[in-house]
Amino acid sequence: MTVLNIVQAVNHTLRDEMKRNDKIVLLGEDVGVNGGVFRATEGLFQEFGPNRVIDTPLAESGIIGVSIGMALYGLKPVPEIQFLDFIYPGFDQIQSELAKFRYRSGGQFTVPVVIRTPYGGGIRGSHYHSQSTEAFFVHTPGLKVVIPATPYDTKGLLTAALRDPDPVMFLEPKKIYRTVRGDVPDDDYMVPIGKANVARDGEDVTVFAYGAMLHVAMEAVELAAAKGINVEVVDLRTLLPFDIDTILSSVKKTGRVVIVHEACKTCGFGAEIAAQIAERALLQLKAPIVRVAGFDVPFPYVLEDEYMPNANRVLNAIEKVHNF
Amino acid sequence: MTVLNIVQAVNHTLRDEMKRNDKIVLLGEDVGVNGGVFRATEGLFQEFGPNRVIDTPLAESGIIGVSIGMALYGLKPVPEIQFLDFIYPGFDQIQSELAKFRYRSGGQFTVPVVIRTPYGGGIRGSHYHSQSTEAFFVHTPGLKVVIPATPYDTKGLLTAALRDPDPVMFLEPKKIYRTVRGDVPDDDYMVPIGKANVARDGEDVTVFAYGAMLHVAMEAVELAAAKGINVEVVDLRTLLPFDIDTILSSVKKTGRVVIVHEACKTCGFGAEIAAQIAERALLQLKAPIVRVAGFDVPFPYVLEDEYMPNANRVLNAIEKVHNF
Amino acid sequence: MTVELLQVIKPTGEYVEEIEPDISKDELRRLYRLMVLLRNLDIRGLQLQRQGRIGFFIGSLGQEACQIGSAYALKPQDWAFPAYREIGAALLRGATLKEVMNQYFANAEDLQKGRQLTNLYGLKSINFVTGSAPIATQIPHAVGTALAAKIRGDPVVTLVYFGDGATSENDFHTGMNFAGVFKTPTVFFCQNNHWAISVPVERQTSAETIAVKAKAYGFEGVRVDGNDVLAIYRTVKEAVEKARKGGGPTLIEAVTYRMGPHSSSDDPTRYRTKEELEEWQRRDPITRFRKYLEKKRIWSESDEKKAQDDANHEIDEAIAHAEKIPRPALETLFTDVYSDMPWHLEEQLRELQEEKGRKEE
Amino acid sequence: MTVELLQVIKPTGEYVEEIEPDISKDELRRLYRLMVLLRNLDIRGLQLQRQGRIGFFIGSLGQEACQIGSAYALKPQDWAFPAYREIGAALLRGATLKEVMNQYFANAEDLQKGRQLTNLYGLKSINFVTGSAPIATQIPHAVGTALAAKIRGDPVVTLVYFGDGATSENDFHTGMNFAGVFKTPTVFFCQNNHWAISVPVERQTSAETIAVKAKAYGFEGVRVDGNDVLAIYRTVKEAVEKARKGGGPTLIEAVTYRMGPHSSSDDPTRYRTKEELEEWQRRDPITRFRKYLEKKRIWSESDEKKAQDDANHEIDEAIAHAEKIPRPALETLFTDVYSDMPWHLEEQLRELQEEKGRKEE
Ligand SMILES: Cc1ncc(C[n+]2csc(CCOP(=O)(O)OP(=O)(O)O)c2C)c(N)n1
Ligand SMILES: Cc1ncc(C[n+]2csc(CCOP(=O)(O)OP(=O)(O)O)c2C)c(N)n1
Ligand SMILES: [Mg+2]
Ligand SMILES: [Mg+2]
Repeated sequence: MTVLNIVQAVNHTLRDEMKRNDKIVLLGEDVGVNGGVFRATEGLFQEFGPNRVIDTPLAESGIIGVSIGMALYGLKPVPEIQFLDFIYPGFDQIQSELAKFRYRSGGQFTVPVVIRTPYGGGIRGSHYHSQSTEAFFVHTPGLKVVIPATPYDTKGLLTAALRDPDPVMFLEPKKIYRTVRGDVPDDDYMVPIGKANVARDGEDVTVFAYGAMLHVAMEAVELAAAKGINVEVVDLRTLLPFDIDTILSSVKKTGRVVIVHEACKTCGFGAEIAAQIAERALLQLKAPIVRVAGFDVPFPYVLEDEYMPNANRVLNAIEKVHNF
Repeated sequence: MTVLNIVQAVNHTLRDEMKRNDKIVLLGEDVGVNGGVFRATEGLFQEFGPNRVIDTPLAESGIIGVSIGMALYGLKPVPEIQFLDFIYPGFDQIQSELAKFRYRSGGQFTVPVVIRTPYGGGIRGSHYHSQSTEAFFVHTPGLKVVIPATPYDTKGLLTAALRDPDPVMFLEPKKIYRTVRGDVPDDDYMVPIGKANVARDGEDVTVFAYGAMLHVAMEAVELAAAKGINVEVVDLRTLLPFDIDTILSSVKKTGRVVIVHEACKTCGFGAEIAAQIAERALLQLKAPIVRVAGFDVPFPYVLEDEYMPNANRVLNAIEKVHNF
Repeated sequence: MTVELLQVIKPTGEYVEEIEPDISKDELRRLYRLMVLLRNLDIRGLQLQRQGRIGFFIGSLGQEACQIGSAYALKPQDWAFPAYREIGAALLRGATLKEVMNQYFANAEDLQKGRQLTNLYGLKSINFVTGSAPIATQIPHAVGTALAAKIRGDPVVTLVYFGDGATSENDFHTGMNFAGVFKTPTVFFCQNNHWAISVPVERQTSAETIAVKAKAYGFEGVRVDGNDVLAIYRTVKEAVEKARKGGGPTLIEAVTYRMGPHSSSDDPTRYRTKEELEEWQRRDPITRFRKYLEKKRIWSESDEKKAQDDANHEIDEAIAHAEKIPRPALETLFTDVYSDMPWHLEEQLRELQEEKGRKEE
Repeated sequence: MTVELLQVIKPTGEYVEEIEPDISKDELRRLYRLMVLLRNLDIRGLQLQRQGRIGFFIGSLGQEACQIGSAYALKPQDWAFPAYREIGAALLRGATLKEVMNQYFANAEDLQKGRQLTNLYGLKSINFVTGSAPIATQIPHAVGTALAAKIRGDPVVTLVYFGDGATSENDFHTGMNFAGVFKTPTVFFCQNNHWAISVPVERQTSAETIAVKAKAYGFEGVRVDGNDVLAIYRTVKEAVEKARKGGGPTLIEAVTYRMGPHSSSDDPTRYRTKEELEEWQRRDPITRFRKYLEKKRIWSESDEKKAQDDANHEIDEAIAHAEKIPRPALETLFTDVYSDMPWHLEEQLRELQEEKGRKEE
């Protein structure tokens, strides 16, 4: 057991798996000598050398496209996109190639690339260092989409991703890169992709959240507890394929649902969860489903705190569905 | 009045507006001499010359990026992306620039570009000539997203788009480019962006649809009528900002909802509609909300008919919510 | 930087002996027969589409020398990354006509499982990577595979095919740049066939040549007559050997002409003249190669007849077979999205099966 | 293709008279003072960030000559497309320090309405287009604006700023290529400051120079000493005039050095040596220009003192003002997404206002 924060958990997991699997190659902007702008790859260039940790030219399309080519050859490339906001020059490679290679080749060619990228607000990064556009990837068959919220899950999910036969978008909540710390076993373990986690048991209301928002939800839940509302919190962890069983069994229990994400509300991942519930568990619902989400505006700068869902907004939503 | 099909309606509208507004410039791959691979711009190069209708190099990022620059200067660029599937090399320009220019410049610079692009299946185009990824744009604040389903609406909505001060994604249902014909007034008129259309009045069930799927829905509704189910059909027409009032008043009336789109189900636009209803009209719901959508797979080739929602699948859904 | 066009065989069939590559008589004949097969396949493919027997067709009429000459320069361990016209390269590397025809008919035996448009073909066993429609995306893949081989110390070269239009795309730039920076063993093979659907190459770039673009990435670009199979072979082979020795990438511009329509959906009379086409028909790569073989007295009238007959016979047989095979099973709509089918696809498959069942009742 | 580095002022302050541009004494002094202002602004900006008074900072330390020399070559009707270091160019074109400082503090008077990171600045009235963080996206914009002006027959030139790292991005390729094909009046001004955060320029490209890349697009590329304000002015002016006369685009590579950190988030000691920095400090563009002015006897010790004092005073005043202004109104979170606020943003604004109200109760 070691106490680690999230970015350290990423770093340790990469190191451990790179020792185990010499096919893993890291590549990206500033990932080598500099160890990544968030230091996620710190020390790895020094330890594994320039054939395993590669500083690339400034081109996401190249980083992802070249990773796909490496994967075709049998390596396990782990590209880092410096910020999720900067993934779009490489979006064509993700949409047209990464997600469809197995299918279109009839299973002949596979490209199990793991794209790591920090996402989300909370660092005063304005428009282009803050966005949460995970829904784009969830709407893309062929990808898996994973978002950890704790150091333990970071290691477990990243290990699972690095051993997965399919392409994985591994989105890291940069807001809590350093602020959330926790015990991480030194031994090798996996948290299975596709399984949610009931982070807190409760009876009255369910809050669904993931990534940095899990902690906002937990904060809100404590405030609610003080008001006598006993809230269950489900950390979704994998967004595609999401864990419908855990979702439905919690709804069945509480009948009241709040969904939290920092991505813009309209057509965000919360919509899918709400739609699933409206399709599969309507009769269990005792109150309208409330989404607490980022507003439908480009990510702001000065007014970031107003934009981001906070415990207060989540609490309001909990009270609303509870008192309905 | 002239009877036109949809692609003709596009062509006539472009011609009319180009005569009216000399700032309109068309650009894209094969839009000039060749008149577009679907002939949407047929004759316009010959009529307006090479400064108004521009064949570009093969680069969507350039087509959209250069359009943004033209719009900054005060022109009204109308780029054509040959297929929606090929928009991704230009996705960064849409996400990072087109959608955010007004906001990030504090309203100083505006870029009212209208991106026209055919979308959707039904032409045996396989993976890359068939996709419906409108949800990506609906999840992007700063864009408007419009999809016509009839020749009349095509002219009215495209005219509105060409006069709109904001960037518009104008997605054209290529499946019905030539198969749906209808009366189109020769005079100038607009169909307002942001307003849905009740395409058929009904009491028992509401079907929400748009684009090519409107006609599939209408077909299903006739089958349902034969079984004594009176279905209301709402053609959403604008996906962002969508017309919440029309949506809710129909739900209030029928209490039973089917949503149809050919895009993949997970995190498609139907999720947003379902979520809105689960949030705002839960108590009016008499049955679970059912989505009839494309499956969560890359767009197929031989099995296209199995992939696409058809009247039979929509009818099943109507019966399911009706008999609930 | 060579900007002249390398030519081994002149349009008359005469040839420049000093640069004539060393290929055995039998091999020369084999290459010619392949070009004939490819030409006939193209003609028949378009017919099949016109007859509604296959859904779509995209051929390589006029570009046969490019395909055969380039692929012949590779070793078995090398990888080829096609765009969408490179069936000839696949056949040369060992794909069977039967496999190719199954792909045309998108039937249950098609290794692509009927999921792709005609000619978006791939075959893992010959390192021939399944293509896709989006232009230029395969270019960084070829660079990545080459980089992977280099990292592993394997003597593998990658060859990537693309058109003149593709040079305008993002991924051309990106792929070329990564190749330059990492000195990957990659051969960039641009078939400049003068057109990108209706857009002429002058509208793609105002560079003097496409070959010169390599300079922007710090490596060499060369031009070759794209209707001269021996010149192409020679040029590609040099580039492949250089790459294998650690000399890094090369860009090859093969100057050729798309003699057919862009695809079965295209009507080239809308945008180009008959005269232009006729001019290039006079430079037909197959006629030229035949003249060369005849000059060398290794090809006769009866060889020609046999080659044509064999080709057509082989094609007939492949068609007859492929047309008999049923379409892929319903389930294949959902397999291969992931290695294992996740719950939501299982559910969707079940729904579809039930619906089909209901319908058939 | 010029690949040598054009230099007017030598590091000693001596100069090549034959190519010395014709600028009046007063103007020369004004340009120098602007460079001093910019240098001080950069130092203070970073301090403000370190003190937590502004959130972020990204400066142009060492690149002052690039900014001032290039922007000075434009006419008022011309358009400038900055990346994110070009505050000097904005000041030269007429932005006030007060406006700039309001942007640093992202306050209610900021024309960007507090929505952007420090130095992502724009000012419509001077055709200085608001920048964005994604690398290279502004390049096709500059080409589009130039093409629009050309279509309209207006004598307008566009100048676009970007770094050496940006040349690897898609949009560099795309913008350059469209400019070449459409012969747009665009000047591509690449500040090759040797680094893209921690990645050295040798890792961006293996081309000999960045200037040579223009050849891939059919136009001219030139190199200039990026620490020599007069050489830059001369080079840009020539390119601008050529463009205005219909001669099409030019790529200019200004060879300079980023003397500061990439941004306030960066620690350059992790990836580059003190020696390298010191070497470039000896080529400081401001020192060099001062020596030149002194050689020409149009600058004295007391001028210098006054310039420094004035700069600091002006900066102090702008800070004092900007810091007093409150932050932008809550409503600005929702305005300017569209020309008019649609229903869903109105609703979200209302919700936020209510929640704020509740919280304040
Ligand atoms: C990204 C993208 N944009 C547009 C298209 C449509 N398209 C298909 S082929 C083609 C022209 C390609 O020209 P070129 O690269 O010269 O290859 P050729 O067809 O001549 O072999 C176009 C525009 C596409 N497939 N992908
Ligand atoms: C598309 C994109 N990818 C990555 C980044 C992160 N990033 C910001 S600046 C920078 C380096 C830019 O280098 P260069 O173009 O040389 O400009 P300089 O900072 O040296 O002026 C990087 C990688 C970004 N802003 N945009
Ligand atoms: Mg071509
Ligand atoms: Mg730089």
